[in-house]
Amino acid sequence: MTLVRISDDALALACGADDVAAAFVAAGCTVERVSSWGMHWLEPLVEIDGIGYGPVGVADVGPILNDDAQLLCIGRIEDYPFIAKQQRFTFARAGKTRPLSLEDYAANGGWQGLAKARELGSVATIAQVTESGLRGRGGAGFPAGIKWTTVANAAADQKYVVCNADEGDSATFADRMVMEGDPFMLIEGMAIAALAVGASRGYVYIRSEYPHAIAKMEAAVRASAHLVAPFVLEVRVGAGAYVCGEETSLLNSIEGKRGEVRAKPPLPALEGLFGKPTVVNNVLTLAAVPWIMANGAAAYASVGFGRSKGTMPIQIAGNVKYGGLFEVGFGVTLGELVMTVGGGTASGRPVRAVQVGGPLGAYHPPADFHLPFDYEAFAAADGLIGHAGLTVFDDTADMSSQARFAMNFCAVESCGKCTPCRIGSTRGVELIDRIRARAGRAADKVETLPQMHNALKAERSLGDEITLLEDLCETMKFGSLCALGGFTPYPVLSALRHWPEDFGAPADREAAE
Amino acid sequence: MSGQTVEKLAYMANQIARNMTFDATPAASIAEHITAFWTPVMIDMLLAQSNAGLDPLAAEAMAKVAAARAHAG
Amino acid sequence: MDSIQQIIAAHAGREGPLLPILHDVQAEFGHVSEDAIRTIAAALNLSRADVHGVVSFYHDFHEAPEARAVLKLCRAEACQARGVEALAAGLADNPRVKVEAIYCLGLCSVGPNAMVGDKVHARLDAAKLGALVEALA
Amino acid sequence: MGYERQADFGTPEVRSDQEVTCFIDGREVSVPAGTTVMRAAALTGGSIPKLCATDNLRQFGSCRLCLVEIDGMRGTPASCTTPVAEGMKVHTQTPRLQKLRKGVMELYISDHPLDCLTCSANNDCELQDQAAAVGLRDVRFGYEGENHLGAPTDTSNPYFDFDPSKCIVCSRCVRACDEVQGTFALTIEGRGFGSKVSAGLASDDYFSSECVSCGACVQACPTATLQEKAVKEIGKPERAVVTTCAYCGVGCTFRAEMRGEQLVRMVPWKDGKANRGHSCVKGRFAWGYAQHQERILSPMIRESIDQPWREVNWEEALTYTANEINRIRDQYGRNALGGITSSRCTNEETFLVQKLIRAGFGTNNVDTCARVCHSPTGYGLKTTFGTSAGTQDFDSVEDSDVVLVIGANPTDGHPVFASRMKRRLRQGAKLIVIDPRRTDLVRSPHIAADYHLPLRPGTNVAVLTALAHVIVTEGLADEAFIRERCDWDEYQHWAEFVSAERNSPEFLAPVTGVEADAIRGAARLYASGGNGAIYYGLGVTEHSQGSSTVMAIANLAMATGNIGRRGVGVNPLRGQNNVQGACDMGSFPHELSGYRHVSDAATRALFEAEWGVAIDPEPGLRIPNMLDAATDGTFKAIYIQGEDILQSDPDTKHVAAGLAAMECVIVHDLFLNETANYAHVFLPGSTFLEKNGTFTNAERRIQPVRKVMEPINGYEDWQVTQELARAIGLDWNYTHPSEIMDEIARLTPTFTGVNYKRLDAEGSLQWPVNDKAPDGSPIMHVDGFVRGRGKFVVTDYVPTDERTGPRFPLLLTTGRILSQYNVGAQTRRTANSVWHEEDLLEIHPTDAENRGVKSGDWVRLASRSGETTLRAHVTDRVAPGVVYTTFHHPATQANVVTTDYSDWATNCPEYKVTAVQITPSNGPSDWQEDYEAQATLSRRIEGTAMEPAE
Repeated sequence: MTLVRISDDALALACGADDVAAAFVAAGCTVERVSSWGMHWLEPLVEIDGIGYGPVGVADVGPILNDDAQLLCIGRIEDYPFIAKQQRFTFARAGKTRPLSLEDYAANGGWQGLAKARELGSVATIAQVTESGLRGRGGAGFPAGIKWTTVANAAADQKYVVCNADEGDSATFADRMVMEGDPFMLIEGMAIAALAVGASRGYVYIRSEYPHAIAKMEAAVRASAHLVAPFVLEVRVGAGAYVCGEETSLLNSIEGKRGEVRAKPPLPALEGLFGKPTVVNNVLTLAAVPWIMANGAAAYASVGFGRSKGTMPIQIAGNVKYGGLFEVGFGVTLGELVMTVGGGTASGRPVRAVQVGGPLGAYHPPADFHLPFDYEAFAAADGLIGHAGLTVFDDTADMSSQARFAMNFCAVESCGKCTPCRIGSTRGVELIDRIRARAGRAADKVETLPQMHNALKAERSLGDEITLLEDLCETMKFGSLCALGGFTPYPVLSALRHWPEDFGAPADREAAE
Repeated sequence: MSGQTVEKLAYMANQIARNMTFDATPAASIAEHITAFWTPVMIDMLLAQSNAGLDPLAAEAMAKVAAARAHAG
Repeated sequence: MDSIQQIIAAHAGREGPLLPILHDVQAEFGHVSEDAIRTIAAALNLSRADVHGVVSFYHDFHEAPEARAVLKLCRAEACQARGVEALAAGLADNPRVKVEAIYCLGLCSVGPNAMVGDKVHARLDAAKLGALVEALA
Repeated sequence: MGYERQADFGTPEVRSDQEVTCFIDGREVSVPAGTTVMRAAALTGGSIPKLCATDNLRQFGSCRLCLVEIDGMRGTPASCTTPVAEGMKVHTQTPRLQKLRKGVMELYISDHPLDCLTCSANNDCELQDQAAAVGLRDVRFGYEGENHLGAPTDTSNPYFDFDPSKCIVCSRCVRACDEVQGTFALTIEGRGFGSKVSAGLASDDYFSSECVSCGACVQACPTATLQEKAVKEIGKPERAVVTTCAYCGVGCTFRAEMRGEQLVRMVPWKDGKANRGHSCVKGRFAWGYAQHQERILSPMIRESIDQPWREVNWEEALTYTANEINRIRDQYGRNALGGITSSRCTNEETFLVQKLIRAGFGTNNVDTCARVCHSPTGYGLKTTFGTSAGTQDFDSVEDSDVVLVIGANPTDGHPVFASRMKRRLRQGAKLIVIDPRRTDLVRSPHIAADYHLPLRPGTNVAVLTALAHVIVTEGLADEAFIRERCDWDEYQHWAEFVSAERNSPEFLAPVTGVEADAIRGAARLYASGGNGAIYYGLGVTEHSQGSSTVMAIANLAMATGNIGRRGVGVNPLRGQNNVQGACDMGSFPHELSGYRHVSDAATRALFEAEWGVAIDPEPGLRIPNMLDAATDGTFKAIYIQGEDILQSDPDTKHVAAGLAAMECVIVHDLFLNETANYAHVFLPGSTFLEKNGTFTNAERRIQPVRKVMEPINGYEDWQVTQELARAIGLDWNYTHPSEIMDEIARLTPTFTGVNYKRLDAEGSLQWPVNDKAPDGSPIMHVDGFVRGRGKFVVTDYVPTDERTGPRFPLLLTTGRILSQYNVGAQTRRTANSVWHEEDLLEIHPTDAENRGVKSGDWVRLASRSGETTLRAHVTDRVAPGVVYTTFHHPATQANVVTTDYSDWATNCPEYKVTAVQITPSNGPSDWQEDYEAQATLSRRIEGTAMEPAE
């Protein structure tokens, strides 16, 4: 009987994988539902004896079984360039194992890291993580080992490990793929962290937009409880708040409070969940830990670029030909990712902009394609890597519209605690709307009142409005309490800087001045 | 003074006695308490009534009060 | 109200049980009513202001019931890059379906995407989206 | 004092042994480690702009005005959330910061009304101040963006309005409600730009919400969003006087903010050591009675109580009164005279009244209303510890690990202290509540008692003995402490007694109604949970075993070593503002000031030398004895200052009979109270706002009462007493209350170091203040008990004679409610009545069901003493078999029902246990109707509208 492997990850399902799987079963095949390889343009991807076909529709089942589907066949998946070019540490099992099979996980290197950590003990485990150079994959890039050390050294009757799985950035799906494809790896990573810092309980906070990840993680937590005991793990579900991806807001949410951001200090490492010392790490950070423990810090640190060690699962999305997950050591250039790996735009039109790092990341023009994928290099170019998601736009994109979207997103998702974000984002939307209308602003009803003696009565030019937008961005960037308000200026200012013509400048601006 | 008030004073004395039963020297303590908190008129009224209905311990205490007053007086 | 008490009881002993309870109440009743808030507040020893503050903070919880079927259409950047705005603009008004904006389903390489209940749909075009809406109405 | 806001250091004071030195704009400053940059800057005299920070709330970091630059640190951290570090160099004013702050302010003002000049907070608004501070001149966004300017004002609270159009969403109100008050009535609703302050549910307004109107939110508000209605009506205050609240025994310090002679608002004073800047609905808002139209401003007299009152001038009133006193003394002897001092009045006034009685009337027939509330505290704590007072200051609760509350309902009775206690409980301290009712402290948002022992009323001693049984028999007693500090033989005698099987929780369970396991658990927790502090109230004292209960409490504290340091102790929560002081001042018939018995010749000699008269060495009559003697015909005249014994004392009919039998009843009060129905002389009193003096609160804290306005009746109460003394021939010449305090200090060893100069300088002093304790005594019995060795007293459980039976099967217990106060004389004359218009009878659903009673129904409440009618409130806060009511309203007169049973040692009435029956009723009882008719008749004043037409 033919063994057919098809992913059951949400993306494959959204592309019709269940129907395809049913068709293979109907045709008498044995179907194994495995994790996704991460080649999304090929989903549903069907693997038979190592050979891949995709994207497969129900109608293609017969031809594939009859060996009559050459157009869909990509040959041996392992050898396919998109896969072959990657350095898969975290996603080493992607496409190969059944997500909820403890058997598959154990047979493919699972639990070795935890066993090693148990053998080494807390201090040596933290030392391994520190030496690996692993930095937080959530966006801030803070060294994981230092955070763990702080928690380990804090005296408390209770400590927690919290996994931030509130992956809300557009163009990011690596967390989702880990949770849906290799959930035991995340659990193992958390168990190692718990062992290292002395935590007895852990939470995985998953956004409610990820029902499949929630279901898989809950099943995996139940299935592996005996393997990670006495560590106790629980899944918590978000409730539609992007800001809960901010760690302190996330902690409030688990506690059952409004997801408002907490001022720091105190750091969550010292006063985190329920006021106790807490490790808060992103999915990819924790998922990298089993590999590091199993293969050694040095093996991990030998890959990478500058201070950015190890691999980064990069997510390529938007208007791109070959979208998907591409895990590689830091240092690969943006241009290579977009043009070579991603194959340029799906529409076939020229690339106009690539947003790196989600809704709080900057828009980069092709002129930035030389930038190596590295925290510091992107920071130097007024950008950020964030969670390593790339959204590719073709030349039909209106960058002032994207700037408006960034402000509006901030307005929609602001927790409302700090003033620059709460009021600034709404004012930003209004301001960009006026700029997009290419109008200056005449004094309004209030300003023209005779009793408003200090208000400017003259019209404010487009240039004045753009200056105000820049000032607003500065207020938000340096004044906001967290990254939501603080980083929204990145997409806005980068759009304004690289595509001034979309904002009616420079020509209009000069004319106005 | 009406009989009702003597009755009340006797009730008070009995109540004090009941609450001080477990004192190391109950009668003396009760006598001391009554001397400290009652007016002479109240004490005299109660002492003047021979069948006021005092419990034995209260009666013993009142006897001590009377003795002390006689001694002082 | 018995059912709300049962939901609360099912989460007894959990740390920070409010969100899990609210999720279950929202799922069971389609909204979190003021009566439900009072009951939950009393059970968890919170003030009703506490609970109202939380319910009103999260987009997933609603204090009033929604009669229409809901389709959540992703309007985030990756779907924008793949043309969702044109799709949204072209979506006919349907009084029986509420089209809500959602920001990212994590299917960013195969957009435009939408979610109905827990079911996700990718590679939408006008025809597919129209069919989805029609199926709900 | 002029009007300016109290200094605000932005973030709370930090306690730390470590000092950190940093540089703020080049100025060196050393502060405790953990102090924020903002506070450090404020301490150097600088002011960093801020809106969301205020020093009685934890730092929040939301307004983003307080950004600073710090050498070596990236970005612009918020100074309110950044702790100082050694050597840190902070710059608070740079061009970059200036621009950022202006940018933030520009955003604020883009969504804020611009009508500052017609705003009630004009010139008293932090937003206005900060806009000025950052130099905002132009709002470049314009004023037509999305905004909240149309949001309607919530005027539902009687004392303050909520105008959300002016709200800057700083959350200070929400945080104050949570952190300071502990009610959690407010929240932020929604999120982002839509964030707004909400009182409870979307459908709630402030009045319908869980808000208890403490005013913390109003005080916290930096704008006019939450604003006192009085400020809106009258305008901004122009001067302020710091004084002490005249409601409960917490003794909150307030700043009375005035415009001319008009009181605009009372604002809690942050430096007040009792309240630390907090307040409750009474002290904060319920001061309108002071100007109430029913206040009597002219003296009045009448020959008999069936006549209408006749207004006379002060001279005629005092002459008439003096003649009557002299006549009665001549006719019936000095012991036919007496007086009652008031826990409502100042120490100085109280001292003068008892001096008038002892030195002028020539009798020790002086008592005080503490007779009916805390006299057992005086007896019990003096017997066991040696001092008639609580052992701790309020701050002490911050160090408590286990709080045991018995017979007290602090969230209603002592709300400001309750808030401090609740704060400690939220930090993790454990709580044991012993109370027949499920009070709010047992369970309310974020507070839950670890043990609630819902005992049957009247069984306090049994429960306490059972607790002691567990402590002793399970080896939890602190033997080292007992051996060092107490009399070991007495302890052993006591330990043997409590260890007896008949005192075990199991044996006593049928008596107390409390499960044995709960008693055992509570005993173990109190004995071994760390610092254990006991707080108690009238649920302890107002019993036939009140004094035994106080001593049983003292025994527990001594047995567990919970005495003599912070966080522990035995703490009576005093009902009225100056109960402690009235007792201290020698108001009891057997004691001179400082609790010295009149039989002590040395003490008498001191007073006799100072006063130039002989003092009777025998005790005088207590209030109930006075009334007995009056009915008996041997007690004829009484001077009652600031008390309404007809309404407040038990067995109303008996009180009325006693008063009616007297020939001269002199009432010195603000209003024609119920007692005045039986009075012959009415002397108008002055409010606490109109006089100088001192009050002493439940923590023995002597605090200044300062004259805020001139007495509208013409005289401060001490002046009236002095004039009366002069009229009967005494040569008194006090020109200021400070001279009275000097006399008190001369005559009272525990007050030696007290004088007005020090009180003004230090704010308050806790007695004893003398050579041994020159700075006062926050904690008592630190190095040893005042009496020498702590005395264990065997407290046998002697059941009350008040028994339920077929005629009266239920037990009535009485108490108070947050919004009303005592007999309601003040609070009923304020808008507080909107929260509690009438006394209600709480009854358990089962008992109600059996009687066919529903919430809102009229019911007849009857005991062997009398009956009244009131409306029922069906609730499971009370246990089956127990009913509860308040005694705030004369229309109900709950004391018609209470009995003449009283504490065996002090005659404190047994208010808390009355056997009653409840039956459905159609309306007022005969007694109520008769009383109402009699009261109407008695209140007539010749030539005024108060005289009925017929």
